Amino acid sequence: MAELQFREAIRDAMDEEMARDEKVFLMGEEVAEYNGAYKVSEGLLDKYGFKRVIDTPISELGFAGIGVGAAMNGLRPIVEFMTFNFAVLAADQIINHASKARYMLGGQLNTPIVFRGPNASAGQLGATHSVAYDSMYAQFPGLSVIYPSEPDDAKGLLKSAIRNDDAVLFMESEQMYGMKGEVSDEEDYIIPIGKGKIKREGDDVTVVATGKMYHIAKQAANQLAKDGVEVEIIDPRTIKPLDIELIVESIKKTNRCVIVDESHPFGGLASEVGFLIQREAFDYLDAPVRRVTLPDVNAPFSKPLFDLWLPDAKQVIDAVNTVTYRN
Amino acid sequence: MAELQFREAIRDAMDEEMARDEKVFLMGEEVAEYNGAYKVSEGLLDKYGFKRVIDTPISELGFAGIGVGAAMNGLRPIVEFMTFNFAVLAADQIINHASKARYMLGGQLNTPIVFRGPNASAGQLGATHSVAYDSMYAQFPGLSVIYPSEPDDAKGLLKSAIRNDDAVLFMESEQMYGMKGEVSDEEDYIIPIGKGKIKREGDDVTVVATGKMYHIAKQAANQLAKDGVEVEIIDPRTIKPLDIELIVESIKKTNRCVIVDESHPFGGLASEVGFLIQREAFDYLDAPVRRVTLPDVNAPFSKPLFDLWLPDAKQVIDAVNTVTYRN
Amino acid sequence: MAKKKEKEAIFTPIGIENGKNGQVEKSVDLPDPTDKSHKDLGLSDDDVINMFEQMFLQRRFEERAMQMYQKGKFGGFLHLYIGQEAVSTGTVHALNDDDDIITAYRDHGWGLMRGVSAKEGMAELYGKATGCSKGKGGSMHFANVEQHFWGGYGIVGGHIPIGGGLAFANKYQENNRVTATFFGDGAVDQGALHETLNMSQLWKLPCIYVVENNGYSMGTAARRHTVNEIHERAKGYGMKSAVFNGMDALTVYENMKEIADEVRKDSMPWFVEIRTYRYRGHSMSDPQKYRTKEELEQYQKVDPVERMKTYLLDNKIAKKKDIEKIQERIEDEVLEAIDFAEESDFPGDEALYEDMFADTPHFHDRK
Amino acid sequence: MAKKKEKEAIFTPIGIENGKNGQVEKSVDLPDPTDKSHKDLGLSDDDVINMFEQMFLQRRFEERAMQMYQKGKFGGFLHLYIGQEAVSTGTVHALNDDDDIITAYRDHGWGLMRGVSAKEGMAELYGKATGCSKGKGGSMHFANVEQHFWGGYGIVGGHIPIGGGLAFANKYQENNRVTATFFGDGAVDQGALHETLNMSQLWKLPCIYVVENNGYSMGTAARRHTVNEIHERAKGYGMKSAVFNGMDALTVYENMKEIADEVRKDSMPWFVEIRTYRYRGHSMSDPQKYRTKEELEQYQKVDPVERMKTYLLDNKIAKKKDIEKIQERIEDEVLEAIDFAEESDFPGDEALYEDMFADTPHFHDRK
Ligand SMILES: Cc1ncc(C[n+]2csc(CCOP(=O)(O)OP(=O)(O)O)c2C)c(N)n1
Ligand SMILES: Cc1ncc(C[n+]2csc(CCOP(=O)(O)OP(=O)(O)O)c2C)c(N)n1
Ligand SMILES: [Mg+2]
Ligand SMILES: [Mg+2]
Repeated sequence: MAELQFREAIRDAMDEEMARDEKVFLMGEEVAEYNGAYKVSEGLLDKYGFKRVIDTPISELGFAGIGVGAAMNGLRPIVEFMTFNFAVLAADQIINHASKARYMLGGQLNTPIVFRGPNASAGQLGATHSVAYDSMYAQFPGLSVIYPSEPDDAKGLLKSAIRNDDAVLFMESEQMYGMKGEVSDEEDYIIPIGKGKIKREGDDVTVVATGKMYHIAKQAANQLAKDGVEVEIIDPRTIKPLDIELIVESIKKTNRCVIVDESHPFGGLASEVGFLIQREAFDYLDAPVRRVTLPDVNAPFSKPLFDLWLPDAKQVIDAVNTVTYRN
Repeated sequence: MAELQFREAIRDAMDEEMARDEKVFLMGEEVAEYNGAYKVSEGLLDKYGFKRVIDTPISELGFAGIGVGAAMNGLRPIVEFMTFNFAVLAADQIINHASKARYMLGGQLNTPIVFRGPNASAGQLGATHSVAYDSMYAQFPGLSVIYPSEPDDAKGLLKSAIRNDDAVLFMESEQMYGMKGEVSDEEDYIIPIGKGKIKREGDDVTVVATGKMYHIAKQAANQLAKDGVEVEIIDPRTIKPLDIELIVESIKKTNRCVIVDESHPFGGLASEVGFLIQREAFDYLDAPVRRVTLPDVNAPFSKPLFDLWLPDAKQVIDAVNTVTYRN
Repeated sequence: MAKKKEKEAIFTPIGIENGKNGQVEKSVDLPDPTDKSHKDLGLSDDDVINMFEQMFLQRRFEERAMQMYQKGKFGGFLHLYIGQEAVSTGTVHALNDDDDIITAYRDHGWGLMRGVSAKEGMAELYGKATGCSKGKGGSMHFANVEQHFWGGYGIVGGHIPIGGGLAFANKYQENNRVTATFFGDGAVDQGALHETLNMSQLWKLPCIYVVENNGYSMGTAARRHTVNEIHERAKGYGMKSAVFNGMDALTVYENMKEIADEVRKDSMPWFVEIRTYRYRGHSMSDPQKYRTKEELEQYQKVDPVERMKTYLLDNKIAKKKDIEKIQERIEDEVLEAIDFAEESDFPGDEALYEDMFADTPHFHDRK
Repeated sequence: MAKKKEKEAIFTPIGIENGKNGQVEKSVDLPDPTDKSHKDLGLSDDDVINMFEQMFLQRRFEERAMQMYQKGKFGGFLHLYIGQEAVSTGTVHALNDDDDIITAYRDHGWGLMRGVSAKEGMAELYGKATGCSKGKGGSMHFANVEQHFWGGYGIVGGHIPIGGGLAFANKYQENNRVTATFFGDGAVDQGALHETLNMSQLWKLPCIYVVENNGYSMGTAARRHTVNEIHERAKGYGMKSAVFNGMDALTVYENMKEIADEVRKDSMPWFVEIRTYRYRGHSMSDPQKYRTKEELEQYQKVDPVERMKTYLLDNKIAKKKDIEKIQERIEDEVLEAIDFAEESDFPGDEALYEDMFADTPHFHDRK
């Protein structure tokens, strides 16, 4: 095991796949000469040259579409968005083209493309730079959506994503890029897309969380353990395909569930998981499933408001206390 | 009461509001000289002239943004998208601007704008013309999302939408434009945004459905009545704000619920409503909440596949039978 | 008639009062066709006979499709290419067989020119499993990827960057293939075009962006939705450009060949406006009040199919009898295609879930 | 250093090796400044003194803001306008007070020119309730709508159509106001620009679209992200255009005044490129490896604040002592602004839910 920063794990995944397959290339704003707005692609230009590491203009719709066309025509593009907030401009290419072209042409072509970049908030960047888009894209058939919480998951899953023959959205977090974690040094380390992971075992309550929220859940679990409440944390890792079986299995043991989700409340991962649990594990539930999400309010700039806006461990503890009737 | 087509009810709402307020205008592709791709705006150019009924180029992002700017600067635009599938190109203006500008400028301006047009599928138009976008926009704070099922609702709610001082998405259905219904002829008929309606009373099971799905639910209810199962149909009418109280009230009576939703399954209205019900009415539920949605597959063109793809009354009956343990 | 207060602000240029004074204001001005003969252009007699056959096939295929549509044989949209056949025909002859083509939803002609048989095309319209896209796409999504026709797309402008991406991949793979991306005058107004043109010029992508300016974007005349002459958009990017007559297959051939050759040499993109005209409504439900019958007739006088027929006869490349034989054969081909489509099976229920994924399929909450 | 196989396909023009041979390749060529005096331009002595004050205020405000940021007094992004002050200053003097201005996230200078006090501005950076946007927006979202400054926006290109919409509403309301929409060279590549230019020209919107070309879009030199001379984009639309020096407030004033006057008369839009330079990094975290120190120094030699100071002295409009007094006063104003920001309260928790709606507020699942 090597201890790597999140950004290094992502970089290593890209590096290994680029080394392995000439058809893999990286494009996006500032990915080449600037070495990445968040230094994720640092060194890749030096190593792979100008043909395979490409700075784009600020034309999200256009370069996403060029990516889709390149994927159709034999390449394996990694398209970096500086953040997924800007990818809204490219939504037509993701929703109407990358995820639909194959089907509507009766399977005549493939779209092996990865769209990646930071998702959700990154600390006081205001309303237009802070939204979590994982659940939104999960609504649409054909797309895989990955939002890992730890460097090890990031590496193994990104390598899978790059090898996947369909469109995959791979979401990261600006605030986690510097976070370190043990990463498998297995050669060609691959984690299959669609498998969640039990990241902490516990008997009292299941907490589902991925991405940045996993760390909030972990904080809460550590606190709760002091109180004798043992939390089982399930990190689905991929929003879609969603490993609901793993979650339901856990609930059959704990009979209680809290989902922590960095989306706004309406229709996010939390509501989907909650819906499925009540349907699949109704008789096992000792309390209604609860969720901790952002409020239904845009991201404010001001520090205290922003802190108030973000889900925190206290809210998770509260929710756990509610489902365990300790409130 | 007058019997009106859906399109006439929508037109009347626009007509009355344009007559009432000089600042209201309509813009969109083919809305003026062509009288509307689906004849919704027929006659409005004749009546209000070229200044207030404006044909746009195919520039969804651009004209949506011009609408937002005009709304900020004192007007009340109605922006018609030929369908909401094309509005994906304008998503940046809806998600990042119309719903956020006010908040991020500390309330210094208003954005009284209505984005309207057909939503979801319209019969064999293939993958890129068939998606329901109501739940997607409901994810984002600041937006109201209306998707009415009957001409009367359409008229009263669209008038409210046009008078609303914030951004509202008003979704219609190509397949329902010709559908007739009684419309109140009350002068200045207004339905407040955010109030659902019990459209059929029943004691045995609550079915939640809006838009085109309401009619599927109604068919199912009629069939089920023959079997002695009395369905209560709740039409939330507005996806957001969502009248969850009305739904929960009903479930306290029926103890069972099925949601019919024209979205794909992940994170749609159905999962949100289902999540909230299990949380708010856990002890009243005699069976897990079930949903009927599109499958997680793109819209196929071929007629039999398309029919298979669409939610139908049979699926609703099945779901009702499941929650009433009649299966 | 719309009221028109003289002093009121007006935004979009007014169109419907056109031609009311007996004069026809043409929606597109056709540049002169080439005066070169097919021999001058390096085409054989067989080539031009072939061109005639192909144009006639496109024409009859669509005329029959229209009839079948009107009989209720199939549903969905049906956008007819009738009037524009010289563009597809001239282009496909000008390009190499492995050059890449992508277009919008008005795609039947392109499919037929690039290996979609009349049978597979008609079956696609019918939504049958034997269709070129297995009935999954219908009229708007003809494709034959094997023969480098990447399909028709329904989001106006959406396939323009994808065309750029095809060219990107060709340059990346150094395979010397040229991409031609076709779209309507209406698509010119989409931001996707601007972004793609800038990147194509900056990155030297071997791509030709071609506007089939048929005068209208649905019911909106070109001058009512877009400013300036369309081909002049290229100036902003310092891009090479051309404008030429699209009612004559030889003209299209001549120009597209020169351009494609140049692109193949220097890998610099072009922006091309081909002026043409669609004879039918935008789709089947269009009352066509936005143009006069007189205008339509003017363009029908320069019909590309008739023109080629006349060319063949005048130049004694084919006799009247030969032409009739060709026409009969094609008529039969189209009728057989209808039979084929009628008799083919619809896709089975299991097909709903097929073709979504090339990799491991996954469907959320599939019950 | 990146490896560079000679024969390999290359897409984006290469930048980092610039200036390595001692030569400075400038990212923007500055056209000559005006040779007219302020009097020739109809400006009084007070006007130009005022201009100096305002430019100096913008400069000092940001220099101090930078210090406070580095001390960790506040977070978020901080994009400094330093070097570009002549653009805001010349423009605001050229426009009427009720003409509308909208810009991107590099917006401090614009706010200060349009009624955001140093106090309100600094408090906004600190996220305090007394900020011009109540602390909700921060650095990127300064605004003073009452004084027709519609704010700074963070999605590159996103506010361009909104600027068009402001102009649309002005034309609709026949109020004779002109809108000026500012954005960076990076935003030129966004499709939103193209769509807005087409509609603006077609609809005759009274709007000036102004590119503040400061040579870089983040770390990417203009020639590496956009083709051709930027102002030439106008040609594609047959739109009026201009390009001029943005390091001299009088030049900006002269040109913007002429243009605004013309727009007010004929309601036809303009596309304008103002060439300028940003002295600081894109935002606070930028190591600026994409340009040479020599290049930066060349532009600092034509610093707009220094230039105006020299102009005042050379033309004896102000004495050295007067200038010093102004500078001291402004220095104090900025320091007071910092005190004000420090001492102001943060918004209370209830503010989280305020300002979302003008109409009935609604929050899904508010617990
Ligand atoms: C993004 C988008 N907006 C609107 C539409 C609806 N629509 C389909 S075709 C069309 C007109 C396009 O005209 P043009 O580009 O000139 O092509 P033509 O039909 O003349 O071949 C419109 C408005 C669409 N399909 N996609
Ligand atoms: C749509 C979008 N894409 C990317 C970004 C990230 N970003 C912010 S500023 C910027 C560079 C813009 O440069 P330019 O337009 O020249 O303005 P300048 O910073 O020079 O004032 C980038 C890439 C963004 N905010 N929005
Ligand atoms: Mg057209
Ligand atoms: Mg710049």
